[in-house]
Amino acid sequence: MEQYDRRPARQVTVPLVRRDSIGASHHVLTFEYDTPLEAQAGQFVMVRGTNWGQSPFLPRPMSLLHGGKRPSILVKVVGEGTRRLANAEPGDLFSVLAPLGRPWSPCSSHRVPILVAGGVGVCPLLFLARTLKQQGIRPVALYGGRSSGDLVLYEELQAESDLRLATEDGSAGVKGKVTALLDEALMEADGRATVYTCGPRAMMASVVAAARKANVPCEVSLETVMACGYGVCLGCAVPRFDGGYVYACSEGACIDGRVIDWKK
Amino acid sequence: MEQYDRRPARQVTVPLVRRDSIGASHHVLTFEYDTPLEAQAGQFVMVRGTNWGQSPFLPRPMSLLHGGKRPSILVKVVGEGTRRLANAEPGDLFSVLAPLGRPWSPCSSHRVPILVAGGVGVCPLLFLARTLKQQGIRPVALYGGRSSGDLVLYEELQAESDLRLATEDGSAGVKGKVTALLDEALMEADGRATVYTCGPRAMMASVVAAARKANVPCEVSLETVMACGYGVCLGCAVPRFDGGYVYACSEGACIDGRVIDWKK
Amino acid sequence: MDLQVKIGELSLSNPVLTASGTFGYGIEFESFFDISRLGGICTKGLSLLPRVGNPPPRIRETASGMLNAIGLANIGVEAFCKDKLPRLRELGATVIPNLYASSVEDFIALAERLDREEGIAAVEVNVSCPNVTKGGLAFGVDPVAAAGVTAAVCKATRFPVWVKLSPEAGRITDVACACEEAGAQALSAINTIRGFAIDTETWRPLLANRTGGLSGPAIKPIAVRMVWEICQAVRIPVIGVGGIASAEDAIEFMLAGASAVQVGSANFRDPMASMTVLEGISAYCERKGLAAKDLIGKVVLD
Amino acid sequence: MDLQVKIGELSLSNPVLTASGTFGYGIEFESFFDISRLGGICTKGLSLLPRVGNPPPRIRETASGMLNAIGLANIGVEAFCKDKLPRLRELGATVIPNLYASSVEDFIALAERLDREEGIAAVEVNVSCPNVTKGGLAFGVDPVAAAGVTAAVCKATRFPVWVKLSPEAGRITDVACACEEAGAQALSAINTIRGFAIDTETWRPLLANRTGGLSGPAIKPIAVRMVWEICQAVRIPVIGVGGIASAEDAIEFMLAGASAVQVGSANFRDPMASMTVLEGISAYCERKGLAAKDLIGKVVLD
Ligand SMILES: Cc1cc2nc3c(=O)[nH]c(=O)nc-3n(C[C@H](O)[C@H](O)[C@H](O)COP(=O)(O)OP(=O)(O)OC[C@H]3O[C@@H](n4cnc5c(N)ncnc54)[C@H](O)[C@@H]3O)c2cc1C
Ligand SMILES: Cc1cc2nc3c(=O)[nH]c(=O)nc-3n(C[C@H](O)[C@H](O)[C@H](O)COP(=O)(O)OP(=O)(O)OC[C@H]3O[C@@H](n4cnc5c(N)ncnc54)[C@H](O)[C@@H]3O)c2cc1C
Ligand SMILES: Cc1cc2nc3c(=O)[nH]c(=O)nc-3n(C[C@H](O)[C@H](O)[C@H](O)COP(=O)(O)O)c2cc1C
Ligand SMILES: Cc1cc2nc3c(=O)[nH]c(=O)nc-3n(C[C@H](O)[C@H](O)[C@H](O)COP(=O)(O)O)c2cc1C
Ligand code: FES
Ligand code: FES
Repeated sequence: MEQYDRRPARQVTVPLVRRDSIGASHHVLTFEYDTPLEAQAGQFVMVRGTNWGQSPFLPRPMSLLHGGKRPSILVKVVGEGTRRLANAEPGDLFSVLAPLGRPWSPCSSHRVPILVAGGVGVCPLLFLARTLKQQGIRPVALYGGRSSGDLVLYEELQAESDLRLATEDGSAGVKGKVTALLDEALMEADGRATVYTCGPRAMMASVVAAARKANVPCEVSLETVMACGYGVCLGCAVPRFDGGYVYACSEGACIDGRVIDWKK
Repeated sequence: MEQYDRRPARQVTVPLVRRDSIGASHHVLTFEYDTPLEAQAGQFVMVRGTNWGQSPFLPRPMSLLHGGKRPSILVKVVGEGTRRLANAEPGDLFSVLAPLGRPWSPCSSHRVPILVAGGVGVCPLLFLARTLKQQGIRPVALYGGRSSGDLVLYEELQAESDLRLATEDGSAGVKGKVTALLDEALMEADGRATVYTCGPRAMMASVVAAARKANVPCEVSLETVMACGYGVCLGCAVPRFDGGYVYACSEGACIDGRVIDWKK
Repeated sequence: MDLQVKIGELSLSNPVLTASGTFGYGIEFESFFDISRLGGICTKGLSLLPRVGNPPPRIRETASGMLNAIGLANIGVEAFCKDKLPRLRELGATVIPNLYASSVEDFIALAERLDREEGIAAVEVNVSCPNVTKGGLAFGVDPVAAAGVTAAVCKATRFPVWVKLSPEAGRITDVACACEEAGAQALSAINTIRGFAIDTETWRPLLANRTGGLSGPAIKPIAVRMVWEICQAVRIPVIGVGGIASAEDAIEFMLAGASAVQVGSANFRDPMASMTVLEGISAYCERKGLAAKDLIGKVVLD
Repeated sequence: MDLQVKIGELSLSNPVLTASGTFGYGIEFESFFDISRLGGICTKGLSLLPRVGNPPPRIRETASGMLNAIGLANIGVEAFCKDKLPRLRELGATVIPNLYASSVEDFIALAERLDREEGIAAVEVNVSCPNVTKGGLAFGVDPVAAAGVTAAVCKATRFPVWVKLSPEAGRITDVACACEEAGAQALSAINTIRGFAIDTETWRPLLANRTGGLSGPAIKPIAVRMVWEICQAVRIPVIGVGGIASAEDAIEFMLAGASAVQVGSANFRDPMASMTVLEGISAYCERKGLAAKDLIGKVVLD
């Protein structure tokens, strides 16, 4: 199962050193490590404020934008935990467990990486684009959202990729779903693509279906509720095509899209 | 029971506008009201951060240093709730229920008010000293603590009173307990004193006993655990001399010291 | 907005009540809001004679909740009828006296005394107080004893009888069914769950009574589960209580099957809590285009 | 620091264990700390055959706690013995397999299978899982059934048998006494308490299994109370579990009578949680000049 070189996760208490707020609901948080966090694209952290007291009880899973001395995450506010993260100030301390999960598989050199992002699903893909760039590969990136406001960090992604946007209201890029862009990109790649996708479940399901039709590999990054993030609570089960379950935190987050039962 | 003119308490959401930290463990918090808080010396607030989430569950009782447009409290950090109060930043919002409790009784004009404070028990007494000053009365104030660091806000109290200090380690004022100063002050007043006291239970018990011996009235401000602060949880019971209980939030906080069973 | 709900033959203007022991005798809230706006007020538990209650400390905060061992301190039924009820009537409140006794005879006497009064919507029989040495829990964990008290009170009063159930019965549905058969018009669930806390420095219990009842958001999932189970077992209305602090909490109980809810410990943290819940339910129903009663039992199980 | 405690004839290096279902098979923690430092490791519940567990969502956070309905997903006893136990032995861990079955026969088969292995300190019989349709709770709420399972397992193995009790028995002390008489060497208390949570937008249960077990700091006061009650009722050691997240929490259980404790959900929020608890107890004992066993049952009641 584990063909990649996984570094053991470390639990550290680190300060927030920067909060860059992009509108009210999106915030890039940057932490400062003593010894660099060696993480690979597609890996995530479990993060919890040391001042959260007894509630929220659990840490929150967040994809890494990059590792290093100052790793960062992008937080979208959807509930109490993300609200607390968004309200944090530089200097506040956080427990961070990282790096976690299976990273993206490498893209073989004779294939074009196509990155398909929906909303905050952009995070692990931005990390991937940065990694590919270091390898001298410039991926195609497709990024969709309801409107232009959802396309956070698109400039950062653009710097690393041939980026194409889609919005449902047409406020940026083509009007429609990001999956429409995918058919075109797959055509261009002419059977020599590898697709990487992260976003809403329905979007990922279509992406996996399109990749299957084009007969190219497709990895997805799973999002589920998680209690532990490191394989012991068994809470992050995702239905598998054969009736069993995969565990998103340990067998994922990044996993072959065909393994998942997308109808469940 | 209620001979004083009590304003109904109001529940408001107000911002913190100032936090003055006196060392690591004492913090004066000032809130900003739209319409002034009409409070009397000896009254208190129940205060809770709107961002505390589900835990700590309850608000915390805190004596008012004064009312008005910008009422303030002094918080000593002893646990989770006071720690959160101490970490608050200007702009943070708080639910405040005030004014609560029975204030100090007025001091009759032919008596000398003697204020006996221990530790953060100084708060309701500082408010009292300020009120007396407005009435042209300069009280005697006795203020004790373990060491000089415990005597927070003593300059403020000094401005309004003839202040005498006592510390157990002798680092400020006379060496010993504040109750030693009381005998002297009672002697000076020659039977025409009214004593007001707030501090640790053992201290208040001695003060009440000394006042009784000198045959002068003595009011105490009760400190107990409180859930509601306005008379409905019945959690703040304090044993009464006759076997029943008084409720610190509604029959106190300020109450005739002889009503309390100090042996319990 | 149609917020009306029915508890047996009794019609309440809305499903938001306040829980016994967390709202005093109701009059304490006069200066905070118009208490006639509440669906109903369950009073502090009343006994035949006044009770001073347990020695302090009586309360202790815990993670997302609190322990209490008040010991049913109350002014007694006589003082309630004389000093509180007339004012509650004047204010137009919907009053549900909560009754506590340590024997069936005393329960009967209490019910008979209240039966002589006007302006009472129902009585709530507390067979589930964990903080008294006699009665209380003993009735609530035994279906036969609970039914006995229920039948006796029903006979002693013309008012509808609600029974407040204990979460500590091994099978709460057995007690629920027994009370239904004995004539209860509605069931309130749940009372607090006994807990214990010890000071690790002094090694002493943090409550003088040693154990106390746990309430607050901490117990909400347990309370919702029990309400759901009871609703499947009985046909009479169930009133949900346990950890309600927001409209969403209340709606969760109603979806699970509760016909109404009681706001308890949340009143301590905010005297306006019950109004916040009421306004939230009203806004929710408006947004969804629903009447409050359309929520009852509508959890989707597939 | 003398941290040693005895659970029957078994001596543990210290009183801090990890709770079943919250520590995997132990090996997952190898990279976090030296797992031989733990007083013991209760494994994820093992069944005769592997189980895939319940459909998702399986977990949900609640106020100061969480609901889970994992459904005893596990690799089965055979794979445990083959793939996990040898490594646990190598690492020097004190291993307590946690057993789940839906019939007495299967419990016996499980115990017999483990009896063929070395490196097992005790077995913990789970008669209290709330998230499976058969077995689980049915055994745990009935003293006779619980005693039956206990006696059968005791007969099938040479290892000490611990029984993990359910908080949902009406009288947990009755079940405790029945298990003691049937031969249990120790009792673990408590398992999770069933709760229910509903999404107020979709009206669906938040867990696919509908109900789930509540754990975490929210339930700590209830767990301490039950441990205290059980300790008064039995003479065998009791192992406290429920909401422990700090050394103070653990000490509270020990003062209430627990001879050892298990750290559960707190492992999820911090894989080092059990070590933090252990180091805290050690520091506390050092400061007080006490051995860990001196804390057991020392709550001051007067
Ligand atoms: C591997 C992984 C990587 C993630 N990366 C990011 C990221 O980079 N940026 C980001 O903003 N979010 C990310 N998420 C989602 C994020 O973890 C959740 O939004 C967060 O946990 C919600 O916490 P809350 O307390 O604010 O919301 P809650 O109050 O717990 O819930 C609010 C809503 O969010 C849903 N929700 C809760 N937890 C999750 C979850 N784990 N996944 C999906 N939905 C959830 C709930 O069902 C509910 O509808 C990631 C999740 C996973 C599993
Ligand atoms: C009428 C009144 C006025 C008060 N005025 C002030 C004030 O002006 N400044 C100030 O710093 N404090 C004041 N207090 C005390 C303050 O309310 C408590 O220190 C605070 O509630 C503790 O909260 P916590 O969460 O930090 O501590 P917790 O974690 O709840 O407890 C920490 C320790 O403090 C004790 N404690 C908890 N609540 C109280 C309480 N209400 N009274 C006494 N001890 C308690 C606990 O038993 C425990 O030992 C006042 C209390 C009352 C009743
Ligand atoms: C301080 C306090 C006193 C209570 N007194 C009573 C009582 O007298 N009679 C009763 O039936 N329930 C009493 N209860 C239980 C509540 O009515 C309610 O059932 C319980 O607290 C759970 O609801 P909550 O979590 O919303 O508080 C009391 C609860 C508290 C916290
Ligand atoms: C996700 C999860 C899985 C659990 N699985 C088991 C199990 O397999 N067997 C068992 O006896 N207890 C199981 N438990 C119960 C715990 O061992 C423990 O008794 C309970 O969670 C209370 O402790 P806590 O509050 O510290 O978590 C599980 C608990 C959780 C949260
Ligand atoms: S999140 Fe705990 S096992 Fe995956
Ligand atoms: S604090 Fe609630 S009655 Fe006094």
